Amino acid sequence: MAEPFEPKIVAFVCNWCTYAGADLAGTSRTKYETNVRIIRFPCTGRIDFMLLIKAFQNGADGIIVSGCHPNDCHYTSGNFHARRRWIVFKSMLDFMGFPTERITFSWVSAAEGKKWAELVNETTDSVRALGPFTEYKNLDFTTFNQMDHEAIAR
Amino acid sequence: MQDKAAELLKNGTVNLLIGFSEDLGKRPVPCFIETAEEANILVFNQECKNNLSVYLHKKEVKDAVKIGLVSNIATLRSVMQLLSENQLWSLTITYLTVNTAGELVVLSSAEELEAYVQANFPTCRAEDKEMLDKLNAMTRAERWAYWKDQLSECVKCYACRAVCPMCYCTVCTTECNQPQWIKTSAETSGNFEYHTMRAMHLGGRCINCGECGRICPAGIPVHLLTAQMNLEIEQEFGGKTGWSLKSEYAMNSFKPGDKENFIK
Amino acid sequence: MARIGVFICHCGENISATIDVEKVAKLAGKLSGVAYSVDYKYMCSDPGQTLIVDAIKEHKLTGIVVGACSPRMHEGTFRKAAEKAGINPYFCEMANIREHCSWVHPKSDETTRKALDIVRTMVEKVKNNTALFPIKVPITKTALVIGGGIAGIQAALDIANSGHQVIMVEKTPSIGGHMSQLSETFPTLDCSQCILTPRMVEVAQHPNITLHTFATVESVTGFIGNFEVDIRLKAKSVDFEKCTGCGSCWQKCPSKKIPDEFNAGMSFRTAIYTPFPQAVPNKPVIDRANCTWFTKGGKCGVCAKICPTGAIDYNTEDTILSVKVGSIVTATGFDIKHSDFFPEYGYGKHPDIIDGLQFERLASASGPTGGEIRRPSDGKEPETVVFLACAGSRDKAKGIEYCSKICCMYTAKHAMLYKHKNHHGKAHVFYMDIRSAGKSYDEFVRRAIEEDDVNYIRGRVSKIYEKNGKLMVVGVDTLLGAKPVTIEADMVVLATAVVANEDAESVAQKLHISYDKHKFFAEAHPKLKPVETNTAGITLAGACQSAKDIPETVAQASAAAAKTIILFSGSELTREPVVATVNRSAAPVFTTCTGCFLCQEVCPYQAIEREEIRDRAGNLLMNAAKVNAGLCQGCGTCVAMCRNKSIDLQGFSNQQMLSEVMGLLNEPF
Amino acid sequence: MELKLLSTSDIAVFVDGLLKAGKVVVAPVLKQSGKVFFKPVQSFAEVATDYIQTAFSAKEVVFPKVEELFTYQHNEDGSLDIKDQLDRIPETVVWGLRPCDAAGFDYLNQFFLKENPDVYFKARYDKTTLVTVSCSKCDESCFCTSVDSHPGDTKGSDILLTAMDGKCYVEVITDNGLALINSAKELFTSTDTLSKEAFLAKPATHFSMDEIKDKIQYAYASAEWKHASMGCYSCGACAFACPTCTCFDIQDEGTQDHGKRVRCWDACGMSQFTKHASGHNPRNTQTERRRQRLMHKFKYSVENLGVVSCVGCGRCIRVCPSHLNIFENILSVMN
Repeated sequence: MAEPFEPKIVAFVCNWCTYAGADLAGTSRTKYETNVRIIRFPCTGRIDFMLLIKAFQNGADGIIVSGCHPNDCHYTSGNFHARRRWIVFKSMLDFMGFPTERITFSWVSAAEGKKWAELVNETTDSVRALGPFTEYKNLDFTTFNQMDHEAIAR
Repeated sequence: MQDKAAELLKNGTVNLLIGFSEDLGKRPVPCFIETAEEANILVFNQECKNNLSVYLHKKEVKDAVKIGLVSNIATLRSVMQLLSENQLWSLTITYLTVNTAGELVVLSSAEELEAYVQANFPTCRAEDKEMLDKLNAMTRAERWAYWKDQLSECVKCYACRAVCPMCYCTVCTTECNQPQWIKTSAETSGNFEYHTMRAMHLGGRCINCGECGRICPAGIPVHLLTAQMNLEIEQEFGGKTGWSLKSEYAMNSFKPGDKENFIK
Repeated sequence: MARIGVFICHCGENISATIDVEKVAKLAGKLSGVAYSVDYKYMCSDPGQTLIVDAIKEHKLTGIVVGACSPRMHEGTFRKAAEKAGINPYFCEMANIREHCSWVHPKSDETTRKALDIVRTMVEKVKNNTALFPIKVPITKTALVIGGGIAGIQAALDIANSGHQVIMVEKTPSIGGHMSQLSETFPTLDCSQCILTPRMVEVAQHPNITLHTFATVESVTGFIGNFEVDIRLKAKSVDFEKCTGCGSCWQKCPSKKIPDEFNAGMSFRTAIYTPFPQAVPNKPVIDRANCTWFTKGGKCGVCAKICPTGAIDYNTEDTILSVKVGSIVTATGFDIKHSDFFPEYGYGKHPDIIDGLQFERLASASGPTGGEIRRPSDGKEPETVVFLACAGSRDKAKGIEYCSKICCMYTAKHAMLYKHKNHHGKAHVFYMDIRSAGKSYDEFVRRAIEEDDVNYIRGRVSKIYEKNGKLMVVGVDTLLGAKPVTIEADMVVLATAVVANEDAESVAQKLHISYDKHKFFAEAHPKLKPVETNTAGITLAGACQSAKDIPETVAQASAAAAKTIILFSGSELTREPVVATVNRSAAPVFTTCTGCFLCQEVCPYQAIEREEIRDRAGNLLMNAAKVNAGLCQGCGTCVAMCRNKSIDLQGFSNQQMLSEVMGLLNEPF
Repeated sequence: MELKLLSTSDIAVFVDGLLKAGKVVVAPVLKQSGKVFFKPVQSFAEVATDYIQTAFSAKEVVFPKVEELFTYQHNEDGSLDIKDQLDRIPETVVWGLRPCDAAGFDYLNQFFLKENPDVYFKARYDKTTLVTVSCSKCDESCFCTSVDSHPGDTKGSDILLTAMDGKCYVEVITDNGLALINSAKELFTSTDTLSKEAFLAKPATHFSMDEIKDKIQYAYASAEWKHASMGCYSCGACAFACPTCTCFDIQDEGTQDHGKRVRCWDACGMSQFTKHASGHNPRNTQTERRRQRLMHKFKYSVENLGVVSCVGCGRCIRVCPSHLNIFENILSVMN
């Protein structure tokens, strides 16, 4: 039997809340799935939607985007701008037929180490159930050019 | 229109007039007129679909300073949006358009322009709406297949960017190579990346002229992406693009009560 | 070519217990660009840091990645070590393999693999790091204090006493604020003016304080250390150089029926006036809206005729004074809700239903009754007085949901003052809860109840109406089983809500500071930055931020002064270089910024400015955004907003963040 | 050259036979956008027949829009693997291209192989057979007769089909073509008469190459270039649709450790094409860029390779967002 699929999950988090929340999960020794890799940003407002696309393009199966709860932003409003960006980005991807359930948006505060651990576990479970994100990878032809690829794919 | 154009060129109100003439096959071609004598080549009809405002970013046009712009309503609406984005500050523009009654209208100030555009504000074109409804009625997998098929034909000629009046960046993110955001090659994943970025950058700014879709050499309806985004944004946050001289950009503002039912 | 050093910490056993640190160090050493890789028991210890310093020197490392704990823990430590070894500290990054890996996962190959992934990601980042240098901003060591109440006075004196210049702006003709109107103060019942006026005089005489009364802030530009402020000096119509403050003018002024603001409308003043006898400066101004000379077009002129020094000048006009300051203390105070939310209480309709501030004036020795409690309608001593706490506050339905904080205490004080002055009178207090947290506060309220026999009724009042010359106060006593209570009163005092000043919004907009939905100014952080605003260099003091009593106000004012003095303690302001920058290049490109300025809106700190790029002849070539490094706090929201990546964030640049993503997902082998 | 006959009903048999034999057949396919593209097909049923011109040329078969040149992989022991996949290129038949496109292949052949042969192009070109179909229809954008060609031209083709009078005439031009025919000998009968002129489309002739070759020498300094280019948006649509445009860009995609080197189309009309790293751009205005494109087609390629690199397919006119017209431009700058 093949090994069970272990998804690659990239977490884009803000420094002040979710990163600190994940630190707290660590100091509290809260165990969670190993599939997540964290990338630290100063603020969710800094997270460019292009980075999410790049992550999927480079093999991510799932993405977590997380920052401070509304009104808790270290910079007052970065998370509000981010939220609006995500609303639009998500509906854009939906319109293009992109499986947006592979992106989990969340607020995790610096005090919510437990929530962080649960978030990672839930996301890992759901992405594991979705399976590897082959739709996107299949966009790229694996051989030398598109026509050959289409021809060989027959 | 020919007479008015000649008059404006003669009395110095306008140094350069951008309008339409016809080629040998009677197709409308953008033309650039500097003297009153040339004004007789001007035409304006239903086929004059080009959004000529895109030429306002051209260096040769900027050098002329006083510009006459033959405009359809989409052109005027894009100028509104451009003004709200602090562009065109070096130009003095006189707009020549034809209203629904078929009369020539000359607009010579931003305020006149605003009043005219608001009074004649276009709605989403029926054929676009129909396509959007069709796409939205599909299952997501069908939409994925649809766009995958369409985008596989993209050759990244960037004609959609070139004809867009809102794509006025001197260096587009697609041309950034440190870091390389968008793949240069026209692989489908890179095309997906490019078109997502384009739509995200135009959402809330696009004025739905539909030029990008009309001119795509591969026939990809790229204008539907921005049209859909605009609908979403308008529904979710309100505001209309190209409506006001003041910037009302949905993506640089927020309301504390914006929806967050998708956030865990 | 990058030569990166990787240092993997065991953290005793905290990391090595679940992660094969030797393996991580070994594999990290094979990554492209990594010139040296090692593991060690405690990297943060002295020997550990020495190991790093030596390795940087020996292997000529250009950057380091320390695989250890959270950067929130030891980033500073290792950056210092890097600096000590002679490389720019910003070439040090931390890979968090403890909090984010060893502590949350079991010992396994997978955990080790994850640790390597984390290290590799940071190696990719550090390859793209650039040398950053602390940002130095010059400072104008003069503070502006807006508002001359007790908050402004305290802040101004503290700053001035530290040796720095202070400019104080007060919109009324005298400093003193609400505190000067108060009779006695809780919980000590000492006379408000007795403790305040010496401070007012000190302000006026302080060599480091320049006082502008009858003046408002017109506009504020610039940024921390470098504000430029236009102050509108309203036309006083009196030359203060000549005026001796003799008082002849206001004694003879024929316009005598102007409600006196200082006495909360319970007496009258003249058109040329000083607000109160102890005013600072004690020189009059003409209230042009009520002066016959101005309203009737040059008729009257009595004051000019009578002035012995010829100080009256009807032709003076508002002038604008431009000043440069390094910091601004906002101490603009508060107002009380004058028109009550409860029409059923009859405030404003019946002269004997008054607010707390009016009662202060009645109880004050300098007030309209000389300190005797007499009711406004007929000047009689009221036999029964009902005090209503929470007249408007804590009532979401009526619009003010917050607690005005000072009412419980001043209502107790009012009841006491009344009882002290009218020993046979009866004082009743309707209240919702008694909030008397504070040093000696609860004791004070207990004294009112127990020693001064004030009748406290827990319940709200439904209406007040007049019957047979009495004010019928209909309420309920919730402690007696919600029994209806009706009290026949001679006077009713409403503790109306503390609200923001009417012009608070416009002041906030001039200062570019944010405010809450009640128009109180917003602090930068509710817990950790209660004095600062989001605009660096602007601090808050007193009730302009939220309802406060005097001790709290004074404490915050001193804190605001301390923040200012800290800023002024060096010749330059040094800031973390994690700020956004807009790219610039040589002509003819100049920058890729298109000058759409859509980024300006997203900046919470107004740090994005417009720059005009001109040729040598002065012709405008283009407009471009420019980030003021003095204001930018480095959130990067503008960076994600910028369509063509013209803005980038130092320390979290596009190149760095994308490299992290690529490094994370592209395993080399 | 041989002339054969193929019954129209056997066309499908022939194509499906090629497919069955394992060849890749690239043919015009009508897509949902309403445009016709060259695509690998699985049966003749997919092939579009009623169209004047495909959206893009067939040059993609030998000069793909994105072509992986090689992949690279850094190994743990420090060694480096570089692999190309030229040996995996399949035998390909391009079916149904127009004579102008075939003429384009003739130019591509000269361009890529005349000196310093391009191995990637050669590998593909050697495995490609071109089956061309003469045109019975044209539109106002077609101008092949102005550039020394015509709707029944055999230049560049291996086989030219002319389907008229219920029969399909097969002109076998090259050995390559003959080999293809021989794979299904039984379908073809011999014939020796073909008079297709009456059947062929008659596109308008706007100028002659002799005229051009003479006058283009003086065109560089013409003030008309500015007029000819003012409307140009500087997109690459014309170049990407063109059967003879060969500008390309080489990019490395991936990380330092592994990835691939790709060649992808570029266009001399794009504003960044000649931009130097310093920011200086020798062709700084669209006037200079459009002049370069047109002069290259009509003058420089004649000087360098002896052939005009415009085949009169008219695609650039059809796709141009502002309807710039190459032959009108050429006429204006020459006069």
